[in-house]
Amino acid sequence: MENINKKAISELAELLEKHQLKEIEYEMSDIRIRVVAKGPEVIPPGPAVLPPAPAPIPEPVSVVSTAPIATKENQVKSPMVGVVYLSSDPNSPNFVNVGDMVGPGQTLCLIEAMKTFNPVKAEKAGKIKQILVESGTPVEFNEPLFILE
Amino acid sequence: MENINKKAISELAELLEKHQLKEIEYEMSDIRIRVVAKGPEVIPPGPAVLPPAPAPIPEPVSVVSTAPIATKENQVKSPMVGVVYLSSDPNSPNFVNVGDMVGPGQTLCLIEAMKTFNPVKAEKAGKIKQILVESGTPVEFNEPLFILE
Amino acid sequence: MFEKVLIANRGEIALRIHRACKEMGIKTVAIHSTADADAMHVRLADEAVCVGPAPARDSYLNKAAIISAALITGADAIHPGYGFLSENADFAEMVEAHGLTFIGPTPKMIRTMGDKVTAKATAIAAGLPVVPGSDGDVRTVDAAKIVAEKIGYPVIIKAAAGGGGKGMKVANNETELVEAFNLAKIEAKTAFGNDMVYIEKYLQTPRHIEVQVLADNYGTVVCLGERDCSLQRKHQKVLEESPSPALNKSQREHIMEVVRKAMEKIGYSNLGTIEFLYENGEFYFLEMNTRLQVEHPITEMVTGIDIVREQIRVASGAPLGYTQKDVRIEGHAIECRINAENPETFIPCPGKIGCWHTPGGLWVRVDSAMYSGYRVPPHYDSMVAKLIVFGRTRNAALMRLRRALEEFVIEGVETTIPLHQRIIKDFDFIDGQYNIHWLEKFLERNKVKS
Amino acid sequence: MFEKVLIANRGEIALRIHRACKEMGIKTVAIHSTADADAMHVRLADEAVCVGPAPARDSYLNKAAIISAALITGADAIHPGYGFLSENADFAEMVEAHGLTFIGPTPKMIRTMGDKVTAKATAIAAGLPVVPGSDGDVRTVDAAKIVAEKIGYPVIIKAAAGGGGKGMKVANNETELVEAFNLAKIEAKTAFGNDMVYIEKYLQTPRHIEVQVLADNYGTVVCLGERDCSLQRKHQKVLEESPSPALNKSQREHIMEVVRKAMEKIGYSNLGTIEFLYENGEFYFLEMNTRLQVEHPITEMVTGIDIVREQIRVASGAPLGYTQKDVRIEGHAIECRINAENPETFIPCPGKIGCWHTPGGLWVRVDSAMYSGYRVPPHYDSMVAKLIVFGRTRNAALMRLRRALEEFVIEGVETTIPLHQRIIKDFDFIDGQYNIHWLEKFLERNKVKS
Repeated sequence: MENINKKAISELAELLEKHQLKEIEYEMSDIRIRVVAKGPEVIPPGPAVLPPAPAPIPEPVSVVSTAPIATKENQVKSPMVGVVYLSSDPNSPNFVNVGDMVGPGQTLCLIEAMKTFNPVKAEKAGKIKQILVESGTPVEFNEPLFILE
Repeated sequence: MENINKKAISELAELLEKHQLKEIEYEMSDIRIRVVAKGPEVIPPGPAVLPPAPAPIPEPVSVVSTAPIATKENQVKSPMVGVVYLSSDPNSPNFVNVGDMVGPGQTLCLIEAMKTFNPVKAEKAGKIKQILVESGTPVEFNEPLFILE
Repeated sequence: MFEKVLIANRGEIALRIHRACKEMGIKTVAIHSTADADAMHVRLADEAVCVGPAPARDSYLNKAAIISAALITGADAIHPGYGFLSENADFAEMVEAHGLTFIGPTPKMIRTMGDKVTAKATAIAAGLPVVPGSDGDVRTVDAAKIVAEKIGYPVIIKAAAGGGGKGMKVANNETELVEAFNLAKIEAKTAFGNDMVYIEKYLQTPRHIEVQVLADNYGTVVCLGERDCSLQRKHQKVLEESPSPALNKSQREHIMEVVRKAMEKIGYSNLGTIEFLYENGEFYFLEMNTRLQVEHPITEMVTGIDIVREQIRVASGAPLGYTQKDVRIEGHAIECRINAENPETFIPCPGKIGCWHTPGGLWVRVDSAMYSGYRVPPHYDSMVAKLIVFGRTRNAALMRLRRALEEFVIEGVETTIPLHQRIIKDFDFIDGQYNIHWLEKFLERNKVKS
Repeated sequence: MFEKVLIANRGEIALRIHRACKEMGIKTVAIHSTADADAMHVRLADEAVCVGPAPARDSYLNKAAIISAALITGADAIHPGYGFLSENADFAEMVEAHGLTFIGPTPKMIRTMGDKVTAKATAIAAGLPVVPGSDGDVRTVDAAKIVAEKIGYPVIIKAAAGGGGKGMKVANNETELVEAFNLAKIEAKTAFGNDMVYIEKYLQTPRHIEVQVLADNYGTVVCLGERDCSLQRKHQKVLEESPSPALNKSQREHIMEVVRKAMEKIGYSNLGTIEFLYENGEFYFLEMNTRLQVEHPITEMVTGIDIVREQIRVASGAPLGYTQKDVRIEGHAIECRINAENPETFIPCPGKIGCWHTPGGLWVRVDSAMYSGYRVPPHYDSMVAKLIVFGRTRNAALMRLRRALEEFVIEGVETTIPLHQRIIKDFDFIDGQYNIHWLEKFLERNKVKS
């Protein structure tokens, strides 16, 4: 076995403290490190012994990332299942483009569901930072459409 | 099995203390180490419902501990399945009694198995601290019979 | 045959339908609420679409969202499962209007059988035995008195649009009738927005026995035997068995033939269940469920017929390919509904499943969407598993059930496993001597004891 | 009937026997080594006795300790399962000498069938077809040459006391024969302490087809159809199915009747399996297993007979109560042996099971003693589960197997699930076109590809 990668653990531990996390699990092709903060024990109301078993299909592991995570408040999500359209028809310009400033009530896109077109409007003012969907593609309920800032 | 990589465990334990962690788990291609901080044991409230069956309850987690290990060395265990007899016949006195000093090779009891009587002898000198079985009762392999001190 | 089926349901039945589809080479689309993103039916399906927030009315009952999900995923057909939209004729019509197949009977049939009054009239016309009662709805107290006098007390007043015990009142004599009639009308109005009520003879210790039917689109109908679902608590079935310990072979064959002919007569297609009350050797039509039922597995075990597969097959237009004489009912099957509830108080206990270990071995079947670490959401019903056992005889099935319940381990939430263990130890149950009131009395008895 | 049965085994088969006992109202005694204190069979049994340390020779093969365990717990009978002491005639005799019942055939029958030479002679006398070969052992190279000339090359030389491929050599001509004969004698001497060898015609692409028999102590014998166990790797069965895709109805009925009559003739009692090689429409007796087999569940699924229950019942002196004409073979069953091994290299992978989630639903059976958090000990064999599916047709069973394998979740150890998934996708396998060499070639092909 190679030497313990102390630097990695220290870094993870620092990250743990810095980010006030409870645990970090770090896994790569041939290495996996998991550090857990000591913090006060939260007593679950369940049975005395909880099995260490993960779910049948492991959920995607949340990874500590340096990339700024979009906060949920900035996302505009689809209010329904349907097909999203960024413009009123293929020959028209998009309702909004990246960089546009939008105001409350302004139409951002349309969702076609059951042969009706439903406008999705901005709830508050902001600047379009990112458009997450392509025109004409299906979206599900709660699917992020835009990021505002 | 190869030697225990004590250095790795020590390093992990030091890191654990240094960073005030609760546990570190470290895994590589052919080795996986998990160290857990000793911390005060919080006893969770008992389960609301005890499973009706002898449940597949997860094994107790092995913890790296400096505490003296349970006194297994002092136990004399049954070398076979059978019925234990503390004396050679019901009218004779016991081979040994609590408080007796015994020497290596001294007969402590008999185990009857397949109609033969097999003496169980002391492996080393000591004092009989406790007799854990009653004469005439069945014992299984490895069942503690006496505690020496 | 369909290429892709959207499963408009959740939990174990969504998984059951998914399994049938996979075994037929059909792709599956799961729908789910935001609360069910981690659910087993979502994890296993080929595609999944979130159709709304946690409350069922906005997700699993959201017709437009579900049909949109089918359209955007290119599904050919929608299987509604049980509950939710499974008996919603408007939904079935919408599905068809969008060029998709609704896996169930026609919207018209759903509508006819969904209304108690038209259902009863249809049953009578088709030759099914019914409880003596009023001809349709009863509008006045005086009319009610005349009907009650004719059929004899006790009588029960029921809401025409009702279900689930709401708007139901029993009267043992004329004095009670007046109050019961008025109360029933008020409750019916409140619960269903419709104060139409009707009157029936009240059966005192009936069993609940239901007959499973399966029909193709070409007039071939088969009856797949009966299920005894008399063990109920607050009108919820708890444990079911097939065959019923109350029927002998000739009674069974008789009612199956009556039902089969009735279904032929009304032109029923796809899967359905005729529920009867059974007392003193007589069957009385209760209602028809125009959908797959929770307890269908016990029928699968005794007939060897994969009911969900057959349902999908006939919905796609395939002929049944066999007739009543090819159906063989053998052995005995019992199903226990295991709910995440306190087994004494029946208070639901949603929460995180700790260890989940199901019993295995010969003729033990578990239908469940649970897994270790899954969090049972509080928004939906509390059933976490169906444990189904088969045996060559009823006693063999009971012995197997006993050992299987002992092997079942569910940690983290309370379940009704201990209730089932108590029930199957009871001599009345062992002897098959029970009716629809038995379980409530059994629970009362056990409460007094403890 | 027995009051209490000691189960002299571990793992899934100990659990299988425990289940049969509990379903018959019989108490169970588990035995275990120190390594198995947490094993499922120990947890579920009514009583458990530790009989020795981890190595099997000191625990599960420790005759005296096991009999002592039966005596101190007051068991009436011992079920040996498969492997370990199940075909040890001395053990069976010891069990009987202590006034207990050995759940299996008589010690004499075990001894006769345990020796390849006497087994073959017995088979011939009973009318079972055998591979042409030497009359008993062959002592000199010259004698070997005469035999080989008579039956025709290729021939195979086998150790009389052997098994597991040791002491077996193939010769394609006289030159090869001389070397093969001498090598086989040396290997036989080394492996079994006995250099007696015999010679047989070497079949080139046979299938392994075995016939299940069940007999009571009063001369009634029934045949429960056949199992095709041709998918083997290093003489270990990997996947079995019943019926064999290679036989038609008349071939099946013919071999069943031949076997049934042979068992009647030799006075066989309890459970047994006659293994045949099958090539070009001919059966050749290979050996008889005088015990329950790993793959018995597929026979249970197609016959509807609980084999372990029947085995216990006849051992207790009960008559079978039915005859061959009552046995009905219907549908198709497949079993996958799931081992804790790397699915490419087959290196065993003992360790701690993380999540253990078994597939459920219609006609899916899992026989396993694993659970989440269990540590697979390194001392014993690597099989962690048997997945058995049933279908009305072979194709239905295959489709069900495919979806069940997809649902099976075993974390923490590598398993052969991916191997089974590859096998059942292969067109040869789907067509039923395989023999005892097929799997090794399939593995070789796949290795080359990757």
